[in-house]
This record gives sequence, C-alpha cells and structure tokens, in this order.
Amino acid sequence: MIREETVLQNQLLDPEARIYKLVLKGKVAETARPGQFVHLKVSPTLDPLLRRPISIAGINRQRGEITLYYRVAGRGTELLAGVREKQTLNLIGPLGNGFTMPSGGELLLLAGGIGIFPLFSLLEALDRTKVKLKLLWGAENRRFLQAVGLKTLEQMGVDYEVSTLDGSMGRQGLITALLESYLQERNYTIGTQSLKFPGDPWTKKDWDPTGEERSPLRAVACGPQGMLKAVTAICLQKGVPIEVSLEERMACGVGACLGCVCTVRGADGALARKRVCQDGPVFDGREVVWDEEG
Amino acid sequence: MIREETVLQNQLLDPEARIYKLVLKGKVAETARPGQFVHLKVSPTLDPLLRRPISIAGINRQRGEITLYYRVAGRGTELLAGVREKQTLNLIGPLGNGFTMPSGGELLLLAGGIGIFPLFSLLEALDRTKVKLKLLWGAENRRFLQAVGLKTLEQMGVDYEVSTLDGSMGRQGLITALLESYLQERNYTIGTQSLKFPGDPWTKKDWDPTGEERSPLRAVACGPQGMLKAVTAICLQKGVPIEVSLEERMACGVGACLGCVCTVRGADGALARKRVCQDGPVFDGREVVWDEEG
Amino acid sequence: MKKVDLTTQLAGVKLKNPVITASGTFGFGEEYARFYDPSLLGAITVKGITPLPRLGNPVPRLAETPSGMLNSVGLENPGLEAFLKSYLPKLEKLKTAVIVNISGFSLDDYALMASSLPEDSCIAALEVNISCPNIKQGGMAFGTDPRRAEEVLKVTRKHTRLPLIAKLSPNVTDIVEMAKAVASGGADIISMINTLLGMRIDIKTKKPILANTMGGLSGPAILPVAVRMVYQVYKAVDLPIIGMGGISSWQDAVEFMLAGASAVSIGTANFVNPMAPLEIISGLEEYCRREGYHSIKEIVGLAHKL
Amino acid sequence: MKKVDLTTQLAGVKLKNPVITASGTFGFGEEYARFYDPSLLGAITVKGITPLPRLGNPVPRLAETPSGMLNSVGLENPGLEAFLKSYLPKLEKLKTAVIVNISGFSLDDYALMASSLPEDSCIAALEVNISCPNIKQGGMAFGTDPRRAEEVLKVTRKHTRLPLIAKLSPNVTDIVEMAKAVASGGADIISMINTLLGMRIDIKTKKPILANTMGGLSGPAILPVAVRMVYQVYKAVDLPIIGMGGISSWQDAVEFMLAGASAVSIGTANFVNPMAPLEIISGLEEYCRREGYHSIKEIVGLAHKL
Ligand SMILES: Cc1cc2nc3c(=O)[nH]c(=O)nc-3n(C[C@H](O)[C@H](O)[C@H](O)COP(=O)(O)OP(=O)(O)OC[C@H]3O[C@@H](n4cnc5c(N)ncnc54)[C@H](O)[C@@H]3O)c2cc1C
Ligand SMILES: Cc1cc2nc3c(=O)[nH]c(=O)nc-3n(C[C@H](O)[C@H](O)[C@H](O)COP(=O)(O)OP(=O)(O)OC[C@H]3O[C@@H](n4cnc5c(N)ncnc54)[C@H](O)[C@@H]3O)c2cc1C
Ligand SMILES: Cc1cc2nc3c(=O)[nH]c(=O)nc-3n(C[C@H](O)[C@H](O)[C@H](O)COP(=O)(O)O)c2cc1C
Ligand SMILES: Cc1cc2nc3c(=O)[nH]c(=O)nc-3n(C[C@H](O)[C@H](O)[C@H](O)COP(=O)(O)O)c2cc1C
Ligand code: FES
Ligand code: FES
Repeated sequence: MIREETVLQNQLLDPEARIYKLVLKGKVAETARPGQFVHLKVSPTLDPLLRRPISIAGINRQRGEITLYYRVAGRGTELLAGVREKQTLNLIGPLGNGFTMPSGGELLLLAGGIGIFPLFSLLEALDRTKVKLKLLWGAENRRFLQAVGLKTLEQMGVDYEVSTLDGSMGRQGLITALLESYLQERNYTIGTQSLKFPGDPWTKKDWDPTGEERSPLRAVACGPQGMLKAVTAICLQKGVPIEVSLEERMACGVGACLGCVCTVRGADGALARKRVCQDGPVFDGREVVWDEEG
Repeated sequence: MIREETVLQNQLLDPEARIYKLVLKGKVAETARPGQFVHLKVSPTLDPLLRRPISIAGINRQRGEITLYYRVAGRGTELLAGVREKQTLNLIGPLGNGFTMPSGGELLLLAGGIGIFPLFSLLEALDRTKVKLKLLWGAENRRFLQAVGLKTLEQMGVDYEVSTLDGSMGRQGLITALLESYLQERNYTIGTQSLKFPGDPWTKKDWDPTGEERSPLRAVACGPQGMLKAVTAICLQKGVPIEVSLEERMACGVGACLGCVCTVRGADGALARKRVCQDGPVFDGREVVWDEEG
Repeated sequence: MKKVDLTTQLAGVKLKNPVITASGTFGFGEEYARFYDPSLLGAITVKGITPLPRLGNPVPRLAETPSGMLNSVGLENPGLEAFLKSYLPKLEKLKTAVIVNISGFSLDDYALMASSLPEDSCIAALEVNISCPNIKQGGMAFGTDPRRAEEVLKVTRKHTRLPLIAKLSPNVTDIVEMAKAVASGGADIISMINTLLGMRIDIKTKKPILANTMGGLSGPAILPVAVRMVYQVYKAVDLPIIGMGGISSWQDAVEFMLAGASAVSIGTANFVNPMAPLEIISGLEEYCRREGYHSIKEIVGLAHKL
Repeated sequence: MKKVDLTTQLAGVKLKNPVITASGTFGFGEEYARFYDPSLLGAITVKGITPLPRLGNPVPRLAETPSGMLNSVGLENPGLEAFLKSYLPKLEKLKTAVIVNISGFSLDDYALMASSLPEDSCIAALEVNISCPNIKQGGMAFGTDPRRAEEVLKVTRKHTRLPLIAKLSPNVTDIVEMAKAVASGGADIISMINTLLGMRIDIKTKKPILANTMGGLSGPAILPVAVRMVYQVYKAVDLPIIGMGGISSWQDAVEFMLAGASAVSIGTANFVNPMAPLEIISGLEEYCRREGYHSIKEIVGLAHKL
C-alpha cells in the first residue's frame, strides 16, 4: 500500500489554471478502481508534513500506469509541480471506495471544473456497448475546457455538453441549468417520486438495470461542494439516483484520524459521521447531509 | 550577498566518510577570500529551517567558480548530497573575515581531518615564490587522506607530512606529535618566550616578515576543537604565532543572533564574546579562551 | 550478536517493546492492519471514549502548519456502550496490549467509564485524558488546574484496578505541578504531551480554517516542547513516563527516552508514514546494539546522568 | 492603481508600515544593513538590554528543530551604559523608529533602564521583556505570574513617558490573564509571543544539545500557537498588538493581522531569508490592493468579524 512509483510524465496542461498531468508507473495500477485516490508525499522533509490526496484519473493495468491531474492550489501541489521525470514519488494507495460500476442503463456524468478528473477513469472503464453515457461539464471558460480535457473526451467519443460561466463555450451559466434542461428534454419517466433518505433506503437494485429498475438513468457527480449539493437536489427530486464524490481535508487517508468526515443520515434517521477517505470518497447522494443542521 | 548559484558539480569523493565536492558558478567568486564561508539553504521548504555554513575551499575568479567540500553529517548535508548539476543553490556569502595573507616568511598549515578544506583556498592563493609552505595533516586513515586531498596537494606541489590514527599512512598518532617533532627538528630560535594574551598584545607585526620579526614562522590551523586547542598551546609555547579557524553552530551567519559566539580574552584581560560568523571564523590563537572558566 | 531486550515495564504494565500508538491517531487498531500486524507494537491506544456517543466538531477539522498539523476532531467516538459491544471484541483479536483513552465532562463520567471497562480483557491500562483542547466543558479544563486534575485521578482510581495513565496537557505554565498533582491523585503512569492549542486563518476567506476556530497542534513542530516537559517531569516525579509529541523517527524516540520516557507513543507520524512505529522499534534495537546496551531500559533518563 | 496606506499607529507610536524586526534577531540594526536600508522598515527592535553587560550563556546556544530553532543566548548584551554611549548614536543614524527591549532581574533594574533611556531620541518605545526563557532569575518568572508582570509594568511606567510595549511569554496556561495584567499595569501595547520553552538531546553524546539545557523555541513551528494567542488577546483586551512568532512570509503576516495584530515582528525568518521583512511589506501592500482595502488598518482583526 505504501509505494514508490516512478514519474513518467509531469506536464503542465494549462498555464493559467496551472493544471498538470502526472503519469506514474508502479503497483497502484494493478488494483486501482475508478473513483479511488492516492495519498502523495510531496516533500522528503518534515514540511509540508501531510500527504496530499489526488484522484486516480486514468488506470492502465497492462502498462502498470496511473494518470493523475492536479491543480496547483498551494505549497504542496507547488512542490509536486517541480517533480521531474524518472524521480520517484512516495504514495499510499489505491484508497477509498470508488464509483459503483453499472453494467447497463444510462449513466449521466456531472462534472464541475476539475471535478472532471476522477470521471475520466470511470469513462475509461465503463463498457460503453452496454452503458449509455452522457457527460455534462460546467467550467469557467473555453480555455480551461480545452486545456484540461475536451480533446480526451473527443478521442473517447463521449457524448457531452458544456456550460461556461463567461459563455465562451457551450451554454452560459451553471451546470445546474444544463442538467435541468437535459432531464426535461429527455422527459424521463424515471423516478415517479423524489428519492430521499431515510424512508427510501438505499438498495443495490437502484444500480442494477437488470433488476426491476425504477430508473434506467443514474448520475455520478464530482465537483465543488456547492455544485454537488445543487445537482444532488435536482436529481433526487426527479427520482434519479446519484453518487457524489466528496472532498475533505485529509491527514491519514485511511480512516484513522477522523479528520475528513462528512455528515450522513443513517437508516434510523439519526445524523452520523462517515469518513470521506475510508467510507468514501463516493457517497450515495441521498445519505449526504450538506449542512450539519439539515 | 544573497545569491542563486548554479551547481556545476556535486561529486562523491569518499563513499565511506561521505565527502562531496561541490562546484558553484556565480558571484561569490568575485570577492571571496581564503578562510571565508558561504551560508547555504539546503531545502526550499521550512524544514530543515536554518542555513548551513560551508567553508570556501577553492576560488576561481576568472571562471566565477567556487569549490566547497562537505561531509554528510546530518539532515542538511544529506539533502545537499541530493542536489544535481544545473540546479541552483541559494546562499549568502562570502561571509567571515578569512585568513591573514602573509607575503613572506614561512607558513605552517595544520589540518585535522576535514579541516583541510578551508586551507585549500589559502594554499591556492599564497604566493609560494615568497612564502615557504609546510602542511601537516592528521586524519583517521590512508583511505580518507587519499580520497579527500592527497592528489590535490601533490598536484600543487605542496610539502606535506601526514599522521593517521591507525598508522595506515605517515606517522601513527595525532597531529600534535607531528607538530612537536617538526618544530624540534627545525630547532627554531623563533619565539624566545611563549606568546600569550594579554600582556602580549596582538600586533600586525607578528605577521609581517618585513618588519622586525620575532618569528619567521607562523601557523594556521583548522580542525576539530580539541586539535585546535592542542596545537595552539604548542605553537604559542614555542613562540609561534597561530591563527585558528573556529566552528560553531550558526543561525544568521551575519552577526545578528549571537548564537555562534566564542570566548576571548580582551586586551584588558577580561573575558568577552566574539561572533564566529562575523568576527571570525579566523581568530588569533592567543585570544581564544578554549574553556570558558579558563 | 546478542539480542537487545526491548521489553518494557510501566508500573504494572508489561510491554513487548516501548513503542505505542497514540490515541486518536490509530483509530481502533484496525485501520493500520493493512500495513502491518498491530501485535508487533508494544501497545495501541484507542481513540478517546466518552460515556455517550459524540459526533464531534463540524469540518474542516484539519489544518496543516509548518512541520505540524491542527486537529479539532472534538472527541468523535461511538460511546462507551458501542465501544464495549462492537469494538472491544475486535480489539481482543489483535493480540496486543490495548490502552483505552477515556474523556469526560464531569467526575461522574470518569467514574462511569472506569467502572464499566473490564479489568480482565486485552485492556492493559486506562489513559485518563484530561487534556483534550477540542471540547468546551471538561477536557482541557481538568488538565490545566492541578486540583481538578488530582480529583479526576482520585475518582477514576476508586472505580478500577486497572493501571491508570494520566495524560497531561502542555498548555500550562508549570508542567511539573500538574505531574505532581496527578501523581498524588493516584496515577501509575504519566503520558505526555497532548496537543498545544493553536489556530490558523484562511487569508482568502479571512476566517479561521477550523470550523471550531482553534485546535490541537501535533507533529514534529512540538517535539522540542515535549522533550523539555518529559525532561522536567522525569527529574521531579517518580512515575514512569510515556513520551510523545512529534516523534517521527527512531532518533526522536531515543531523544525522548534519554529525556526520561520509559516508552514512547507515535501519533501524527502514522499519517505521514504508516510504517513509522515498526521502523522506530527496529531503530531503537539497533541503537542499543550499537551503543552497547543490553536492554532498552538502560537508556531511560540518561540525559540526566551524564 | 491607488496606493495602499501602510502607515500604522500603535498607541502613540507612528510607523511607516507595520513590519518590525524582532528583538534578538536583528542585532543593533547594522548587521542587516548590508542587505537593505533599515529605514525601509516600520521599526527595528534591538537585542534585550540589561543594566549591566552580560556574557550570556556558554555555547552551544543553538539547536535546530523541525521548522524551528532553539536558542539559549541568555541575554548577552553590552549593558545599559555601553548601549547609550556606543549603540544609540549609531541607531540614531539609521533613520528608523527604534524599539529598545529591556530585561531585568528585579523591579529596580526595570526602573533604572526606564529612567535612563532618553525620551527624545530615535527610541519610539520600550519593549518590556518579561518573557526571556534563558535566564535564571527574573526573565520568564515575571512573565508567567500575572501579579508580578503587572508590577513590572507599573514600575517601568513610573520612570518614563515613552510608550511601553509589554512582551508576553507563551509559556502560560492563560495568555488572556497575562494580557489583562500588563494592561492594568499600564502597558500601551502588547507584543507577543516570545519563545516557547523547549529542549533537544544529542543522541550521540546523550546530553542536552544546548549548554544551558533548555532554550527558546522560535520559527515557523510556533506560528499556530502565536496566531491563537493573538486572536485570544485581541478579543479580550483593548490594546494594540504587535504579533510575532514564526512569520516568514507575507501570508503569515496577513494571518496575524486578521487575528488582531496591528503590526507584526519578524524574528527567526531574518536568519533564513534576510530579505523577508521587505518581501512582507510589499506582500501586505499587494494583498490589500487585490482585496480592495485602502489601508492596512482595515484588515486588523477581520477574522473576528466575518
Ligand atoms: C479524495 C480527494 C481527491 C482529490 N483529487 C484531486 C485531483 O484529482 N486533482 C486536484 O487537483 N486536486 C484534488 N484534490 C484536492 C487536493 O487534494 C488539494 O488541492 C491539495 O491537497 C492542496 O494541497 P496544497 O498543498 O497545494 O494546498 P494548501 O492549501 O497549501 O494545503 C494545505 C492543506 O490543506 C489541504 N487542502 C487544501 N485544499 C484542499 C482541498 N480542496 N481538498 C482537500 N484538502 C485540501 C491540503 O491537503 C493540505 O493538508 C482531491 C482532494 C480529495 C480529498
Ligand atoms: C564556519 C564554518 C565552516 C564550515 N565548513 C565546513 C566545510 O567546509 N565542510 C564541511 O563538511 N563542514 C563544514 N562545517 C560544518 C558544517 O556546517 C556542518 O557539518 C553542517 O552544518 C551539518 O549540517 P547537517 O544538517 O548535515 O547536520 P545536523 O546535525 O542535522 O545539523 C543540525 C544543526 O546543527 C548544526 N551543526 C551540526 N554540526 C555542526 C558543526 N560541526 N558545525 C556547525 N554547525 C553544526 C547545523 O548547521 C544545523 O543547524 C563548517 C561549519 C562552520 C561553522
Ligand atoms: C487527529 C488527532 C486526534 C487525537 N485524539 C486524541 C484523543 O482522542 N485523546 C487523546 O488523549 N489524545 C488525542 N490526540 C493527541 C495524541 O494522542 C498525541 O498526544 C498528540 O497528537 C501528540 O503526539 P504526536 O505529535 O505524535 O501526534 C489526538 C491527536 C490527533 C492528531
Ligand atoms: C536568537 C534569538 C534571540 C532572542 N533574543 C530576544 C531578546 O533579547 N529579547 C526578547 O524580548 N526576545 C528575544 N527573542 C525572541 C524574539 O524576539 C521573538 O519573540 C521570537 O523569536 C518569536 O518570533 P520568531 O518566531 O519570528 O523568531 C530572541 C529570539 C531569538 C531567535
Ligand atoms: S483522513 Fe484520517 S479519517 Fe480520513
Ligand atoms: S550565527 Fe548569528 S551571530 Fe553568528
């Protein structure tokens, strides 16, 4: 689980948003699943002290390679940007639960900004002959979208729509608008009633299109917390099951420190905590309590 | 004074004693004098926090290069050993006073172990057509001597004798024995009386062979504190003026923190402190009080 | 090469080696089992338990600091009942000495927990936490007032025959006074230090980073404060000490033992290097061998003697 | 682009900007003049002065710690007389506000220094050091007992009309109590924090690294403790605060000001990066500009307001 992986590539993709692509060779690829993350040591010294969690955005089992994308956000990612090819990086992983992998039906991917990164690995892994895919992606502007992933999406032949805050590409505005019109256009006879928790206990069936399926459509979302909260509300209200990938500040990454918790409503209706690193980062949208008072 | 210098070479000389040669290109060479040091930042992060003082062992003004030699002693020098060619190192320097440069007479260089390093720059800079040179060097064993500097000494054509603790080269034992027999053999009619401080106030004359010189022989010593104390006692007792290069733990390196002091006896006979970084590292052997009670 | 004797005796508590994992940094012993077998450790200390379950503080609960970190977990724990029912049986299977860290908001809380935790299980000792900086009542207040600290120990003492470890807070003017107080309250062992109270502010939002405003500072940054306190208490109080605070290497562990700790506890370092406790065990052994000691006990307090 | 007003007012003391250099880390103002003109600073604080000259402690006086350092200089200084004769005239020429840090072993010592330091010179204020951990009598003892701290301030107050800065020690259970004590003793300004008491042991020699055994911990490692204390005192006491403790970047300085400091002092960071104070001045200006503040005063204490 603790590994030294070799840096094959550490390349600046977008100088303005300072986004890098990092390709590592090692053992993580053997067992990694989409939605999991690695916990990276960015300095051999005692400062910065803590590891940094980064989602696994690509898994090439044959070549033993994983791909990560990261944005330079502070001191740790700044140091990461200075790492050169052939150096090794110490990491713990793969960690976390990963996305539920559907084997049929339609999957709606909702990405906000750099929330696209973990979704890449899901896109890669899905059997698209069986699962219908649609991606909605909201971001700042065209430059960001182009630098970060449009080409990858096109190469993969993914059906996508985008929205930008400044209107420089796709629809102007937030991804919520994109999502609402998408659901409206499709006029899904999906969930006849809104999904909530408790009283609507989570069952595996929701994700099993071969069973007696209420909704052939399911969603997976990754992005800033405000966006996740909003898209979750919309999806659940329309009866569309949704999984969200959460972020929280982490220390251990393995469930020991209780630093990274989120609040959930248990089956008994009471509030409880789950650990984003160990019980997540992917959670059923119905159980997440976005505001502790809620 | 604060500089980014480019690493031209960072080469392991002795794998057992872990001694490296580091060549830097930049502005320090323009003004550096033998006996001065540079204060190196070994990590871009906040840990290790403090700079590390390393003597300037070679100065090539034409090429703008300085040479340092260092032993891996702990965390800081360990990080230094990992620095690669073409990287830059942040340093402050040149710092300290440096050796007095004689223009005639005979200079006896006394080196203990890695104390040879700062003496290299003195050897290089002296006009050997005017100053007669003799080097005595005490170390652990032959391997160390060969790895660290014998070749350099031979290339320079320096007249030297060595002693080793294990007898694997030169005389077995300490440099003090070497020094005592050297002084005896030469049967110097040098100082007719022993030199001390106060009562024998330091005058520039001691170092000026063109003046009315009591002693044509002077000494310069660098090495561990115990060795410095011992050779100073011998030299002063024989009336040979001696300069010693001291080491002390440093923070600022520029005289501001009072962390690196040594104790001296002032002209008035009272104890006082001097700062090794700013008032030294080179001191008149007569003024240094080796044990504070002394 | 002769084997070095790493066994350690703390009051009545026998440990196979002096390396313990610190409360709140090692979950309930299972989390790090994916890295190594916890039975290799001298002991593990579980997260602080309170009589009732606690959700703890809201997030953000963590902030990084130079060579350290702040946490404001706020004693999130399943509560005494769930601990006994769901966690203790699993701990029993780890085959290692378990120290249960107990926290309370009143003297009655400590009494309840002391009387409820079984004396004939894997529980080797109770660590009486009077130093948690992250809860409003109780917690650190007990740990910064010598009389109240003594009272907590006295009450706890009455309700159990298990060895008692008093865990001291460093947020005091005089650590020796606190150590003497818990000693006279009946502590068998002293563990120190808990976290230093600290805070950070986000310069973008202009608000404290931690939802709870302040939190406990741990990690290498606090090591020199911890070593100093262990040294002071060793000199003044005749109880065995479990030293902790910023230990991340075997060299650090040696430093604590030379200062006077009979055992050491590893906290924040687990997060950075999960293998740290094992590396420290073998480093300690190697140090003793190289320096010619037959037993790890010989190095305890040496810095006072030479 | 409008210029940001960096001028700062601390009680009666006007500074051209809020960046000061900390006592004991900036010599007598000359040492760093090779790097930049000290008149660019808001003020400089000189090394602690005592009535008589002091040799200070033996070496080693320094030990490195994770993101920090220990010092046990022990108030080496030329004494009051030599300060007045040889140092003050040179300070006068630096054309910058000078804060003189005074330390004593008795109330009389403080009285003597307060009455001897001229009120009509470059001296802008006296910083009453009741928090030096490196001397045996006096020093920190004054700074850890609220009544004695109040007395020191009262006595000093009687003997000078210069503004008084009380420098607090962090080695206390309750920093707010100490701040209230010096306020009622007549302090005009509070500066905080001095160093935390710490120690390190050399695992080869098995002895404390510092000849004086313990020393004062400074540098980035202590920043979260310092920010917390500034925040607490700002909330409770109505005096301007000079914040310090581990500041090494403008971001750190902003953090202290948001917590409630009206000015900041740079200590250990000078050793690592001599240009740090100037970089911090321009970083503060740039931050205000970017965030839309016209005066640096607007950010003081913001973390309490939002
Ligand atoms: C499960 C998970 C997956 C992630 N995947 C990615 C990814 O694929 N690409 C990417 O660019 N970023 C990702 N992030 C966010 C990334 O971890 C932070 O941007 C990074 O830790 C910031 O470190 P820093 O030193 O640059 O910033 P600093 O602000 O200097 O960090 C200080 C501390 O705060 C923590 N921190 C700061 N921002 C965040 C944040 N947004 N989330 C969590 N911790 C934070 C850091 O880990 C560190 O402990 C992920 C976060 C989580 C929890
Ligand atoms: C003026 C001067 C010139 C020097 N020149 C050389 C040289 O040319 N080559 C060389 O190999 N070494 C030289 N040294 C010693 C060198 O500075 C130390 O070996 C080095 O700082 C050790 O750092 P570290 O991080 O590896 O060890 P650590 O033990 O991890 O260092 C911890 C702290 O102690 C200090 N420290 C440890 N040992 C010493 C020491 N012997 N002297 C001073 N500070 C120490 C470090 O600077 C640091 O602050 C010189 C020292 C001085 C004062
Ligand atoms: C995330 C976290 C949670 C903690 N929880 C507890 C706790 O519940 N009870 C307790 O006594 N100490 C707790 N501590 C304190 C540690 O046990 C230890 O005393 C402290 O962290 C210093 O050691 P370190 O620097 O090695 O981490 C906690 C520390 C951390 C970092
Ligand atoms: C080497 C050194 C000497 C110091 N001397 C004094 C002093 O004489 N008087 C004083 O009040 N503080 C003294 N201090 C404390 C500093 O002024 C400052 O309060 C402390 O170092 C915290 O700030 P920093 O972390 O930025 O260094 C000294 C600090 C250091 C590192
Ligand atoms: S980061 Fe420690 S529990 Fe999640
Ligand atoms: S290292 Fe600061 S005075 Fe010499």
